Amino acid sequence: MELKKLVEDLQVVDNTRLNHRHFILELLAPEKFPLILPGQFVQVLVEDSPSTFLRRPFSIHSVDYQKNTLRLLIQIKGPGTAQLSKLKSGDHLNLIYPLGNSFSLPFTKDVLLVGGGCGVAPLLFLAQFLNQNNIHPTILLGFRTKEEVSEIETYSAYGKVLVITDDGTEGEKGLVVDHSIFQKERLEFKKIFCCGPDAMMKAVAKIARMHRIDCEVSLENTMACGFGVCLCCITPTDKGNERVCVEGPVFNINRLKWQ
Amino acid sequence: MELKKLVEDLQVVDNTRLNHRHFILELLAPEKFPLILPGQFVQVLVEDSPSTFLRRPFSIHSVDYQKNTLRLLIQIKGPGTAQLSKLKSGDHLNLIYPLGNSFSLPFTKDVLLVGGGCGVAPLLFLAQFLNQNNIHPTILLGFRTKEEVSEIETYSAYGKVLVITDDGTEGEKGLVVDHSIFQKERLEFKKIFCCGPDAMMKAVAKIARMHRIDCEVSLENTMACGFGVCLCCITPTDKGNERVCVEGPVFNINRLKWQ
Amino acid sequence: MPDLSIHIAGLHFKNPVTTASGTYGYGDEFRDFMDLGKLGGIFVKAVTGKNRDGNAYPRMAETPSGMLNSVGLQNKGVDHFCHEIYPKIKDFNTHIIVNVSGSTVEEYVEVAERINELDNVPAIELNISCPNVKLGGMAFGTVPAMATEVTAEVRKVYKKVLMVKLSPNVTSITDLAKAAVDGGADVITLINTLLGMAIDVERRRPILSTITGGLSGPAIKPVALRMVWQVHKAVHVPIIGLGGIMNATDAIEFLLAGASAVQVGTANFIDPTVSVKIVDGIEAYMTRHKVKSVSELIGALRTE
Amino acid sequence: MPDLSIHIAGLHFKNPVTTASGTYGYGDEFRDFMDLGKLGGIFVKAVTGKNRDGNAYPRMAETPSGMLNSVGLQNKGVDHFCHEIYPKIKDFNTHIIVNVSGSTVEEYVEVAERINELDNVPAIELNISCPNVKLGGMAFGTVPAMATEVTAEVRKVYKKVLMVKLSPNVTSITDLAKAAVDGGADVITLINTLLGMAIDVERRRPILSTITGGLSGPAIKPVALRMVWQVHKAVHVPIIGLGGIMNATDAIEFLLAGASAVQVGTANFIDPTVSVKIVDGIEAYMTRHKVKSVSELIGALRTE
Ligand SMILES: Cc1cc2nc3c(=O)[nH]c(=O)nc-3n(C[C@H](O)[C@H](O)[C@H](O)COP(=O)(O)OP(=O)(O)OC[C@H]3O[C@@H](n4cnc5c(N)ncnc54)[C@H](O)[C@@H]3O)c2cc1C
Ligand SMILES: Cc1cc2nc3c(=O)[nH]c(=O)nc-3n(C[C@H](O)[C@H](O)[C@H](O)COP(=O)(O)OP(=O)(O)OC[C@H]3O[C@@H](n4cnc5c(N)ncnc54)[C@H](O)[C@@H]3O)c2cc1C
Ligand SMILES: Cc1cc2nc3c(=O)[nH]c(=O)nc-3n(C[C@H](O)[C@H](O)[C@H](O)COP(=O)(O)O)c2cc1C
Ligand SMILES: Cc1cc2nc3c(=O)[nH]c(=O)nc-3n(C[C@H](O)[C@H](O)[C@H](O)COP(=O)(O)O)c2cc1C
Ligand code: FES
Ligand code: FES
Repeated sequence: MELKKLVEDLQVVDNTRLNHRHFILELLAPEKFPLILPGQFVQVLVEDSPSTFLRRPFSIHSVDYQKNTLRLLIQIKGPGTAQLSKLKSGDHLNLIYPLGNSFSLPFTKDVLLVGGGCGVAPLLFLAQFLNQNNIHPTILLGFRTKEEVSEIETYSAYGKVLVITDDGTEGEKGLVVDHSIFQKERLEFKKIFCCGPDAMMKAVAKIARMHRIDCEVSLENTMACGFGVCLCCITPTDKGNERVCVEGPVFNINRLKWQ
Repeated sequence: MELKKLVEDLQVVDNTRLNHRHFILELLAPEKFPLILPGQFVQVLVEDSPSTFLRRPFSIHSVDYQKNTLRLLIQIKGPGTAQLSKLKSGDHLNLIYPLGNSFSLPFTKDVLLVGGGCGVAPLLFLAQFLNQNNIHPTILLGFRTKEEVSEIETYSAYGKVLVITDDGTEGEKGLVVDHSIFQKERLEFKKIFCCGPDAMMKAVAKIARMHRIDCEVSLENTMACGFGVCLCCITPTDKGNERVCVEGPVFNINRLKWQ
Repeated sequence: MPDLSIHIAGLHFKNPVTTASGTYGYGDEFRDFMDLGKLGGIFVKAVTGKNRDGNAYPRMAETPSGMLNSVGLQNKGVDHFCHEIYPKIKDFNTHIIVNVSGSTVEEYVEVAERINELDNVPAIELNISCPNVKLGGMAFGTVPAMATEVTAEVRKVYKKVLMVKLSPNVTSITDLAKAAVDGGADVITLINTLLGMAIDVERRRPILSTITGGLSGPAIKPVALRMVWQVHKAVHVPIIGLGGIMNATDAIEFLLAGASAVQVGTANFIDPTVSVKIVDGIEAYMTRHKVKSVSELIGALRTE
Repeated sequence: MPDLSIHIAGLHFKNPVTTASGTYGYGDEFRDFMDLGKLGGIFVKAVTGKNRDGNAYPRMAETPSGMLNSVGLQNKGVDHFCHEIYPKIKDFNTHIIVNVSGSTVEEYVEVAERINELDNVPAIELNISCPNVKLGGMAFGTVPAMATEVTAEVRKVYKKVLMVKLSPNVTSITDLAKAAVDGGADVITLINTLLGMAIDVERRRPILSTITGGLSGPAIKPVALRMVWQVHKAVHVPIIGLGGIMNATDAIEFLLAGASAVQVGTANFIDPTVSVKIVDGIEAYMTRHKVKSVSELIGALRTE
């Protein structure tokens, strides 16, 4: 498998609604996948939507090299995601993929994955990847409420899953950083991978720094191209303004200008 | 029934494909129709089509006041009509209707209707209207080729139908003005109603003038609003620039500046 | 209930939503669709000194998220307006504002003087995007000195609220706005259409009979918002903002950028009831954001 | 087979399709998607005298049929370009043209002089939409005398094909084009982005960190076509046209309006292979319309 970006029409083989705001698209590629790494994303062309001019970026939720399918976990936010939620099996979707860098393979087995909202998307693929390398991470997932908690069994195959909801209707109650695993004096993890809203990632990064735990986060950003040519998606790093779509979306928090 | 214009969501109850370029939409109104006259048209909002910003005008092909449905006969030309061709029963379509003036009730029974291409659309409704007034017109319909000839039985219920095709694969061969009924020294008609491409209408108008037959044509035009406020759809008449969407689409040829 | 009413140059508007000249006829055509009394005001089609036939067909081309028009000020002249149209519309339960156009300073002055006599027209909007025939077609709205002159001459004869509508086809919109204010404008309207062109590649011809025409619709909204923002910072008279407003969100963007009221233009063609929906949408936004008076939104963009 | 090749200011292009500065990186990123050798040329990202970090995040806002950007000339400076980038791209099988930017006349001249030494760069494109820091931020591209001056100074040191790219944010694009030609421009590129703005009403903030930014995409195509047409009638140097080109039809519109070649910009983000499709589409159109050489299409709009 080579590292190559493609522009390709993939076929929708399944569209599963998880709850009123989330759905999973399963997409079949016409040719054998190139190598895809955990943390990478795709740029989706939303057709027949008058208000979506640019493509929409989504993390790769999981990859099945045997079936040649990949899955996207999508939260309905605006016109683009609303249009995608209506796709049916047999429809086609144009993707540019795989894009961006990836989470790195850690030098430890004490790994924690932290995801919130649709930021859980890349963590499933990462957990699978870690398993292949004999790492069984702890996976802490934050949701708004019970109704949105989903795929717990899927994640459980790859590690120990902890759940926290904003309203306490399932698992512990509060934001992910309120979870009891963070309340100890010494945390048992040597590496944290985190993806979610900015505020959540910053809070997790703060804990990681406090406990001197190595931590990688997957940033969101407004993207025009997604493959490095427009310079619209930059984030300030120790090397100046870097592109989230090429040098990221995954950054080690030490490289970011988060205080 | 009052004369009032509406902006309304109608429900698609049927979408019948006639051939590779033409289809008929049957639309059900939520409330009782206002009075609709033959020659009037609707302005359709094409949703989910990135390249159709403005509404699309279509003649009313027929009206069923009992069922509260109207039908549109549409030819696929560009993105708007292509999108409409995909509508399914149960979908909704937003219409502004009924718009424009109408064909006039003639003072004679010797009436000829001439239609070409998708210009046949308003003639069915007109034929029904004439029948209600005890007029059984001759209906001359021009098509490109046999495959596009359609609804002949439907029209036959209202008058004598003559067909001509460009390639002679059905009926006579040639353009509508080549039809044998026009080749006589004295024509038997006292009124002609005509709808079709500009060139066709001008050719029919020429014959009408030559034989001093009263003639009304339904003009096409590029429309932004369809209800008289933008002044984009004018045609020069004996009263200056008039709006095709309000003072038309039906004009007596004597009023037009066609040589 | 939030208060949507607003004062502009001393004139009270029940809400900040009005309709743009040339896109709303004389209001009459919309009475089947909506209650005109729900609007802050109606800007009627341009009125000139004499009858004008406008440009030849075709006058319209659809473009990405917009349209081009080259109607060319078709109207029956100020006499016809005063005698035939005004009596029919003067009692609408909303402000009727006349868009005044001309090709010479004298023509603007003549029309303004006549409209000044109409009791139920509380304001005029000078459309200075027209070419000045005496000065070889250069538009009044592109040269600051000309904008000042035509505004000042009209100001001498026009006693009520004087609005000046600017063309966006200029290097510095703030210079033009200042020039109009120098001439005595009470209010600045922004923006008229951008000059554009469309081509039919199959026929290798321009689509419009006039080759170029005016671009309107959502495509121009970013430019319009920018100009409202620039002028809001540069002059101290109220601004009426327009350009591509399709819904309440768009309208609120213009208020935040500094407009005291908005006009809805091309959107009326797509949904003739859209202006009322915009009024309702602004009210809903204000309720949701606990904004008591719409005046709190004007120029309230946070840029620190 | 129709002949798509064209000469522009003596330079031979295998076809009239090139890619726009700032939307194609240095070409490299597109090699996974397409064969760069299929293009007439590549206009690489702006190069300035020194390293520039560009503007703060957010730099992008989506708008109806377009987008705003405020990248702000982020690049590592001309030294880095000559030593690190040029060696990697100099053997691409297509013309590499460098977009030269600056904040002072001296900076433009310095960059042009350095690029002049690069054998495999046959032309530069002066991006005169940048603000002149010495003259208080007024852009070089909005004042004719300034456009002439910067072009003339660069002309003195730059020996190959000199293209000047104009900003559309002016009252008279023909005045600017004439000014650039007076300064010695061999080719005029039209258009850069329109100045626009976008607002987030929920947060009551501008979306861009810089408040205003450059509008590109199909929304601006009518304005771009109009300017190409106007300049084509006013000056006698070749024009490279761009602004909202998404497909071959759009590109042909620009050729008919008077452009000798086109640049594909924002469309590259949506379909990175679109430029090749445009080459093929122009060829198909020429075959269908029996046009032997693409030069027959240039300015071939029928307006009689
Ligand atoms: C690298 C990357 C990976 C992503 N992965 C996923 C994923 O796996 N699943 C998922 O559901 N979403 C993901 N997103 C976010 C997703 O791209 C947006 O939600 C989507 O583009 C919204 O499109 P829309 O047309 O529905 O809404 P829009 O109308 O475009 O946006 C709705 C709201 O969301 C905000 N928004 C839109 N795009 C972004 C963005 N990129 N960053 C921050 N705010 C934004 C807008 O400001 C607006 O307020 C990812 C984004 C990036 C950059
Ligand atoms: C009063 C009126 C009644 C009509 N009735 C019917 C009808 O009953 N059935 C039907 O199929 N069509 C009818 N038309 C034509 C129909 O409106 C157009 O075919 C349709 O708008 C094309 O939309 P589109 O998006 O598919 O194609 P577009 O991309 O908009 O156009 C495709 C091609 O058709 C041309 N075109 C588009 N609209 C018009 C127009 N209004 N006049 C002339 N040329 C045009 C364009 O220039 C272009 O070359 C009518 C038009 C008018 C004005
Ligand atoms: C068909 C049409 C006719 C217009 N006629 C006039 C006019 O007579 N006077 C005027 O000042 N503006 C006229 N305009 C410009 C509009 O009032 C408005 O400034 C412009 O369309 C931008 O707003 P919008 O994008 O909301 O339509 C016209 C616009 C259109 C589309
Ligand atoms: C993200 C982005 C960055 C750009 N950077 C530059 C630049 O560095 N130099 C320049 O001359 N133009 C730059 N432009 C302008 C484009 O080259 C082009 O003139 C403009 O986008 C209009 O064309 P389009 O609509 O096809 O994109 C940039 C445009 C975009 C969208
Ligand atoms: S989105 Fe274009 S460089 Fe990252
Ligand atoms: S289409 Fe607007 S007046 Fe006829």
